[in-house]
Amino acid sequence: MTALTTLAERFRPGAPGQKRRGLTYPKALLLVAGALFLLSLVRVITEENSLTATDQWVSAMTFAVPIGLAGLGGLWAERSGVINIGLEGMMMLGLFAAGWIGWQHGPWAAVAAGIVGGALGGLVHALATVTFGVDHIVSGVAINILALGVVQFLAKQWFGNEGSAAAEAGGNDKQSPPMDRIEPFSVPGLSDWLGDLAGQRWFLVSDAAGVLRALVHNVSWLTVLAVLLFVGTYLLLWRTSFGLRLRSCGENPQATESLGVNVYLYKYVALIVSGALAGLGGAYLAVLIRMYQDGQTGGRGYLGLATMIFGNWRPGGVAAGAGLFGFMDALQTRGGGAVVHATLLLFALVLLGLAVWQYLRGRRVVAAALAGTAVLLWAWYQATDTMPLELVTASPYLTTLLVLTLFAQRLRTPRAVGKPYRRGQDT
Amino acid sequence: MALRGITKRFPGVVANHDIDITVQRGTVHALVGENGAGKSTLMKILYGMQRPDEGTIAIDGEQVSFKGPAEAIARGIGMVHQHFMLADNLTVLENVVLGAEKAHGIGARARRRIAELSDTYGLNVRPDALVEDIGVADRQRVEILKVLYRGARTLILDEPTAVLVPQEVDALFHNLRGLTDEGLTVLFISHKLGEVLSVADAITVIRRGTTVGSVLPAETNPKQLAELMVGSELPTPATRESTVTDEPMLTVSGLHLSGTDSDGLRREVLADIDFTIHRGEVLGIAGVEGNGQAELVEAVMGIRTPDGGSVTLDGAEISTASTRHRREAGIGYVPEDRHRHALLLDAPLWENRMLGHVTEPPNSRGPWLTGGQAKADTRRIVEEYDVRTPGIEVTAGSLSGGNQQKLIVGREMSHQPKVLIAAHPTRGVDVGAQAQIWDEIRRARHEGLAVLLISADLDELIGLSDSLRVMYRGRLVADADPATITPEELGTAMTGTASGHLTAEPAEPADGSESTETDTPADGSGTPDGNDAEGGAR
Amino acid sequence: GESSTESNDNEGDKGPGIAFDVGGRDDHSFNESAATGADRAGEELGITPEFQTARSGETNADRVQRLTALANEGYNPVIGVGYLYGDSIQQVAADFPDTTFGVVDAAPEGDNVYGMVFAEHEVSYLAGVAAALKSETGRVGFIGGVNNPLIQKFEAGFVQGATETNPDIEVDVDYLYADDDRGFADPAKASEKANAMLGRDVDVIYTAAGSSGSGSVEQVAAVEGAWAIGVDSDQYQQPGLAEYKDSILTSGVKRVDVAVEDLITAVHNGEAPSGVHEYTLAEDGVELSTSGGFIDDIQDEIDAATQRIVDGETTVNDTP
Amino acid sequence: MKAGGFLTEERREKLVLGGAAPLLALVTAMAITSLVMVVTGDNPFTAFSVMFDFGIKSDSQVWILNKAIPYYLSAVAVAIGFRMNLFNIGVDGQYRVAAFFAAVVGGALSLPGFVQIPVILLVAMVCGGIWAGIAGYLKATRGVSEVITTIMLNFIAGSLIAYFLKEGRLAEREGNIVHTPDIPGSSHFFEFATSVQPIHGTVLLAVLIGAAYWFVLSRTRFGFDLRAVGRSESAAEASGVSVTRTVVTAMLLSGAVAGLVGMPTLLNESGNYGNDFPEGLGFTGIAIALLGRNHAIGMGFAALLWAFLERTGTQLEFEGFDQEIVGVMQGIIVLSVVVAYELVRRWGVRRQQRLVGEKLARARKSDNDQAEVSA
Ligand SMILES: Nc1ncnc2c1ncn2[C@@H]1O[C@H](COP(=O)(O)OP(=O)(O)OP(=O)(O)O)[C@@H](O)[C@H]1O
Ligand SMILES: Nc1ncnc2c1ncn2[C@@H]1O[C@H](COP(=O)(O)OP(=O)(O)OP(=O)(O)O)[C@@H](O)[C@H]1O
Ligand SMILES: [Mg+2]
Ligand SMILES: [Mg+2]
Repeated sequence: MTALTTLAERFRPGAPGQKRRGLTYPKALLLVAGALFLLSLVRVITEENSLTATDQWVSAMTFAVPIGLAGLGGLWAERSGVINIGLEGMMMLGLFAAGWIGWQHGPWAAVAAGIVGGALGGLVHALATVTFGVDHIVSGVAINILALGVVQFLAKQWFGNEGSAAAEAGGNDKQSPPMDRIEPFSVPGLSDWLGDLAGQRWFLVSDAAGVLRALVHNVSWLTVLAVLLFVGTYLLLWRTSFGLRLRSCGENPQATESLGVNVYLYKYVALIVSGALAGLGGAYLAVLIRMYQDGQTGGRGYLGLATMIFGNWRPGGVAAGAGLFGFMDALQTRGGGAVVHATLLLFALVLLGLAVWQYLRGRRVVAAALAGTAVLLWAWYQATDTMPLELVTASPYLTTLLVLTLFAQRLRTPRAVGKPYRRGQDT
Repeated sequence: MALRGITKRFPGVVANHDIDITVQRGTVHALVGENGAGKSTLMKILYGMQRPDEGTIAIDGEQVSFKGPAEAIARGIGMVHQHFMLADNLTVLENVVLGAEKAHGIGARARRRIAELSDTYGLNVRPDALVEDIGVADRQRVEILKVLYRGARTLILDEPTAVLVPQEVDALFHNLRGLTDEGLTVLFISHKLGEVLSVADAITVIRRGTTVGSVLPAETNPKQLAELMVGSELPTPATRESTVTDEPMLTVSGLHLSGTDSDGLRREVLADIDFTIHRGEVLGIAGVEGNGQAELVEAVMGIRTPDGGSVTLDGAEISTASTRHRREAGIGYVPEDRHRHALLLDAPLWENRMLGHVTEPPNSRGPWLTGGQAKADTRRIVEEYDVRTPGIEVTAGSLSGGNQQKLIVGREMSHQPKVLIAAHPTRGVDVGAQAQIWDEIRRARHEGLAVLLISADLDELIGLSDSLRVMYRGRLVADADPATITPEELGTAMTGTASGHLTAEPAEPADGSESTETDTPADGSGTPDGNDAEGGAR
Repeated sequence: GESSTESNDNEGDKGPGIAFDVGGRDDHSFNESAATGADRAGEELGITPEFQTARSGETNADRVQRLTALANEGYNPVIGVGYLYGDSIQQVAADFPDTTFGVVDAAPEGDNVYGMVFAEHEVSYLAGVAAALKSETGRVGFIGGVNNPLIQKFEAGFVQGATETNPDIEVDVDYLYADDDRGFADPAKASEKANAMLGRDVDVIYTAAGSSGSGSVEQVAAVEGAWAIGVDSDQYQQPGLAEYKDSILTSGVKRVDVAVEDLITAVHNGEAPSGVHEYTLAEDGVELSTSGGFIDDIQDEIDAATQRIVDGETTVNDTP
Repeated sequence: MKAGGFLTEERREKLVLGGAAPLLALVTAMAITSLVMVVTGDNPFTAFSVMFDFGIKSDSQVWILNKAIPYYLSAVAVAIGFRMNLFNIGVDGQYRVAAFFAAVVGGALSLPGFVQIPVILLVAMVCGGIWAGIAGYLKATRGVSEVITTIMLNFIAGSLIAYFLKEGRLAEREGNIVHTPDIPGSSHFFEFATSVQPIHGTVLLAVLIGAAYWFVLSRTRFGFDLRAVGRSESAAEASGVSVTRTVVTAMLLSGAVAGLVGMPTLLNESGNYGNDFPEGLGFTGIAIALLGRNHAIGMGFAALLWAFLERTGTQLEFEGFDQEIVGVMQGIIVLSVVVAYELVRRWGVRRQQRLVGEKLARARKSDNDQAEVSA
C-alpha cells in the first residue's frame, strides 16, 4: 500500500528460481472455458437465452470497442510513464474530427480524421507533460476541459451555421450531418452453420456456437481494426526493441536515457499514439451513429482508464476489462432487468469458485466472506424475478468495482508512471 | 584516453575546473575525492551525459565531442552509474539489450550472447530473472554486463563497491582484472582507499573540482591519499571507552515477520530476533543488504506489523504501539533512505524539522502547530549542526546529501531520544559531516542513549559499536566483539558462512584498524532503486 | 456599479425572444418546432425573433440569467422551450410584470406566465392504436429516452392505445436511462435496444427519446415489415432520416409551432395570455402525422379513436 | 549569517513568483483566445469589452458571486484530496447523493429553521462523506485506485438517486418535474439583500469552509500529517503518520465538503432536489482547484473567474458571438495556468539551487582561504 511495502517485495531470501507472474496461454484458455461453462450453466438454469446469443455478443463488442480503444490508448501512455486522464478529451476530438470529415468524405476518411484529431490531443498532452513538465493529471484534466470547449465551439461554427452546407445537410449546433455507413460483414458459410448450431439449444455446444458466431456474423470492420490494434500493440510493445524502449521509459527513464535512448521522443510517440487510439475510439462512435453528436463520449475515456488499470496495463487485460464492460452494458441495454437478474446467479457462482480457491490457499476468512456474499447473491436471485432499471443501469460499474476490489492488489503499475521526468536529472 | 582542461559549471557551482587526466589503455585507473568533488560529473561528461563548458576529450589521440550517451557508447565507452540504472520490472535480458537491440536483437540471439559474455567473464547472471528479484551484487554484475554487451572498451565504474561486502568486492576486482587482461580500460571511482590501492594501476585525486595530483599505488598509503583528497587530517570513528550500563533500554524478543510476495506466497522475512540494547550501548548489526535489516528497523519502528514477538522500550511494552507513539515514547529514527523516508523534499527546512515530531513541542501545542517556535528551533539546529544552507525557508531538496543528513540527525537528537535507530547514518555523507555525526552519536551515547546501528560501512560499524550482531536471511546468526573483529572477518560472516560467537585470530586486528581510519563510507547508492516509484499510488 | 437592468430601458418592443433547451434550434424536435412557429409568426408580423440556446450542464441560475437578459433587452414574449425552464420562468416573470412569458412543457404560475403543455398521452394513444393494428406479430415496443414524467406520458398513452385496440397484444416497454439526460442523445444505445426488441419479434417500435430516436429508426428500417413510430415532429420529413422514411409509419406530433406562433401573435396584438393551456387532440395541439400514407388503410379506426378521446368517451392516462 | 537580508530577498521573490504565473497565464490565455476568434472571423476586442462591461454590472456581480459559491465548495473538496495526492473525481457523485438525501430529510422534517438547517447540512456532509469514504476505504484496505472507484461511484450515484427520485418512493411529481418534497420555507438559508438580487447566505458557508480548509491544513497537526502524506507517502509513514488512516480521513473530509456543494442550490434556490438539480459541479471543481492551485484564496478567485466567464458568455450571444467561446477560454486558461505555474516554479527552483550553491561556494572558499592561511 505504501512505498515501504516495496521493500518487502524486493526481499527474496535466496531468490533463485522465482516464477514469472501473469497468465500463461493454457491458464487463459482454461479460464475462458470455465467462463463459458458457467455462462451455459446459468443460461440453462435461468432460461435467459440471450446470455449466449450472438446478437448479445455482437452488441457487447460494439460497446466494448470504444472503451477498449481508449484503454489501449491509456496503456500506451502509461507504459511510457505518462498518466493520460485526458483520454476523454482526445476521444471527443476524434469524435468531432470524424463527424466533420465523415459527412463530406465518407466514413473511412472519418476514421482517419478521428485518429488525427485524437493524436493532436495527445500531442498537446505531450507538450505539456514532457516538454513543460506539467503534472500529468493536471494537464489531462485541462485537456478534457479544452477539448470540450473547442468541440462545442467548432460544432456550432461549422455544423450549425444558418444556411451553411452542413446545416442544409442536417447538421446543427450539436451534431454533424450524417455520413455514409460502413457495412458490416459476415463470413458466409461459417456464420450460418454456427447459427444453426446455436439454434439447437444444446448445453455448452450451442452456447459456444452462439458466442463464437459473434466473431463471424455482422462484424464491423472497425471492430476488426480494433482487434488488430490490440494484437499489434502486444507485438509492438512486447516483441520489438521499440516496445522495449518505450516500456523502459515508463519503468526507469533515467536508465533508459543513460543507454542512449531519447526518452522524450519515445514519450512523445507514445502519447501521440495514445491520443490517436482514443481518437479512433471517438471515430468509432461517430461511424456507429454516423455523425458527430455532442456528448457521445459520455465518460468512455474515463472508463477506458479504468479498464487499463483493471487489465493490469496489458493489452489482453484491457481487452478483457472492456469486454466485461461491454458485455454487462449490452446485457442491460438489450435484456433489461430480467437478464441482469440472471447474472446474479452467475456472480454467485463465480464468487463461490473464488471462495474455494481462496480456501485452498489457506485464506479462510477471505473465503468465508466470498462464500457469504455468494449466498446473499443467490438468495437475492431466488427472492426476485427482475431488477429495477436503476440498478441494471449501474451494473457495469458495480461489476467493475467488485472485480477491482477483489484483484487490485495483484496489479503492477509501471514504476515511473506519473513522475515528472527531466532529461539529465537524477530524481 | 586524455581529458584536458575540462571545466563544468552548474548554476552557482563549478563542479569541474581545469581537469587533466590521462588514462592508459588496459589499466585500472582510480579516481578519488570527497563528496561533491566532481567525480561523477566528470564521468558523466566522459559518457556524454553532460557537455563540458570548456576542455577537450581525446580517445586514442582523436578529439571527440559527444552529444549524448549514444555517441559515447558508439565510441566504446560504457558506464556503470553510482546509482543503479536498472528497470526493476523488466528482466535482466531486457535491461541488458535496451538501447543496443541492433546488435543481437531482443530474442534468442541476445540471450546466447549474454550467456556467452556471462561465461567469459564469470558474471553468472540469469537473463530471465526480473531485476527486482535479484540482489545488489547481481545487479552490479548486470550493470557491468550491460556495458560489455555494447562492446565497450572503456568501462567507467562510479562507486561500484559501495554496497558490496568484501567478498563481493574481491570477486568484482577479479572480474575487472579479467577485463583489463583482455585489453579493456577501467575507470573506477571509490571512497574506499584500501580497495583503490589494491586494485588500481594509477590513481588521480580530485579536490573541489580540480585534479590535485596523480599517484601510483605503490608510492603512497591510505593516509597520504586521504590527506591529498581532503587537504587536512581525517577524523576516526574509533571509540573505545565503554559507556555501556546494565540497564536495558530496548529489548526485542522472538520477533518474527513474514511477508507475502506478489505471487501470494508467504515468506519468512525475520525470524527469532532477540536482542537487548542497554543505556549507553551501541549495538551494530552487520549484514549484506536485503537480509532483513531494513525490515527489522521497520518492525521496531512500528511501520511493519510483525506476526510474533515483543518490543520493550525502557520497561514499557510497545509491541502494538503505532509508529507515532513509539517516536513519542523516545525512539529517534535516522532512516536508511533519507530522500524517501526522512524528508519532504519539496517542503522548507522548518517543516522538515517538524516531520516525525509534529506532536511534540516545539512543533505543536495540543492539536495546533506552533510554526514560530519550530522555525526558531530549526535555526538552532542549523547553527548547532552546521547545516550549510542560506536559510530555513529553502526546500530540503536543495541541500546536499550531507547537509540533509545533518538536519535529520539534529532533528532526531533534539527530542532527547532514549533509543536511536540509525540506518546508514553517514551514507553518502562527506568526511566532515561524517565526523560530526559520529561525534554526535558518541556524545549522546555518553549521556545514556542506546543506539541500534545498521551500516554497510564495516569500519563505521566496528568503530562505533559496543557489540555486534550479524544478520543473515532474516536471522541474527552470529555475534562479535568489535574490539577484536576485522572488517574482513565480519564480511565473511555476513555471507552466511559463520555462526555463533566470532573470535578474531590474534595477528589481524592491527592491520584492520589501520585501514579503518582512512575509509570513508560510500555515497548513498545503497538503495538500488533510489528513483523508485513511491508506491503505485496515483 | 449600475446594474444591467438600469442601463436598458427598451420596453417590450423587440418581438419574441426564444430560449431553447440544450438541443438548440435545429434539433429536429420540439426546439425546431418552436423555432418554426416563431419564424412563421415573425414573417407574418414583420418582426425578428431572437434565439438563444442553453449550454450543456446548465443550472437554474443560467436559465434565469438568459431569460432575464431577453426580457431586459425588451423582447416580448419571452418563451422558454422545455420543462426545465418552468422554475426559472416563474422567477423571472415576477421581475418583469409587463412582459409575457411563455414556456413549453411546463405549467408554472404567474399573472404574466403562459404555460403550454401538450397531451402527449393522447397522441401516443393513437400511436398505440396504429401500432396494434399494423403489428403482425402481436408484439409492439416502446423505447423511452429517460424514465421521467414527460416520457412516461408517452408510454402510458401508447400502452393504453395498443391494449385497448388489441387486448392480446404484448407491449415491450423499455427506457434507455433511469435518470440521465444522456438518454436523449444516445442513438447507439437506442439502436441496441431496438435491435433486441426486433429480435424478440416486436415489429412496431415507438421511440420517445429525442435524438436517440434515429438509432432506433435505423434498426427498424433494416428489418422487413417492421415499423418505427416517431415523436415530436413529423420524422418522415426529417432530412437526417430520409433514407429510412419508408419505415416510418407515423409520428406523434406536438404542435409546439402552433402554440408558439399563437402566443407571439397574441402578444403582438396587445393581449397578455396567462395560465396554463393544454394543447390536446381535440384542438389539434397534438396529432398523428400521415406523411407517407402508411396509415391510410387504418385511418378510419384512428379517426374513431380520436373521436372517442375528443368526446371524452376514452380517458387516456398520463401515467403508466 | 546575513539571514535578515536573505529573507527579505526571499519574500520579495515569493511575491514576484506568486504574481508572475497568473499574469503570464492570463496574458497567454487571452492571446490564444484572441487568435481563435480572429481565425473564426470574430473581433476579440469587442468580445472582451462586451464581457468586461457586462461583468462589472452590479447584478452581474451578485450573480457571479452566487454562482461561485458551489464552485468554490466543490474546488475545496477536490483540493483536500489533491493536497495528499488523492484524486477525487467523485465530488460530482458525492454532492448529488448528499444533496438528494439532505433534501429528503429536509422535506420530511419541519423543525424550526435554526435546528433544521444544521440537520440538513449535517446529513449532507455525512452522506457525502460516506460516498467518498467508500473510495477511501477501498484505497486504504484493498489498494484500489481512487480514480477508478470515484468514477464508478459517480455513475452509481446517478442510479441510486434515480431509484429513489420517483413518485411514490421519495419524491413527488409536479408537472414534468419530479422532486423531493419541498423544504419548509423556514429552513431556507438567509439572504443578504442588495439593490439588485439578493446575495445567497451560503456565501458565508463557503467562506467558513475556505477558512477552515486553510486553517486545518496549515495550522494543525492533522493538516501537517495530511500534507506530509501528500508530499511523500513513504516519509510520512516513517514519521509516524498512519497513511491508511489519513487516506480514509481525507476522503471522508473531502466527501463531507463535497456534500455541501449542493447546499447553496438546495437551501437558497430550489428548496428541493428534482430532476433539474444541477449536475457536473464536481468536474468544474477540479478545474477550479487546479486554477487556484489548491490555495484557499486562489480557488476563490478561480471560482469567481469561472462564474464571470459564464455570466458574460451568455451576453456574448446578444452581440452575435458564440457563447461556446467561453468553453474554449476556460480550457485555454486552465492549460496556460498549469504550464505557466510549472515554468515559473521551475525557474524558482533553479534560482533557489543557485542561491544554495553560491552560499556553499562562498563557505568553501572561505574554508579554503582559512586552510591556506593556516597551512
Ligand atoms: N545537475 C547538476 N546541477 C547542478 N549542480 C550539480 C549537478 N550535478 C552535480 N552538481 C554539483 O556538482 C558538484 C559535483 O558533483 P558530483 O556528483 O560530480 O560529485 P562527486 O564527486 O561524484 O560526489 P560523490 O562522492 O558524493 O558522488 C556537487 O557539489 C553538486 O553541487
Ligand atoms: N540536476 C540538478 N539540478 C540542480 N542541482 C542539482 C542537481 N543535481 C544535484 N544538484 C545539486 O547538487 C547538490 C547535491 O549534489 P550531489 O547529490 O552530488 O551531492 P552529494 O553530497 O553527493 O549528495 P548525495 O550524497 O546525496 O549524493 C545539491 O546542492 C543539489 O541542489
Ligand atoms: Mg558521485
Ligand atoms: Mg552524490
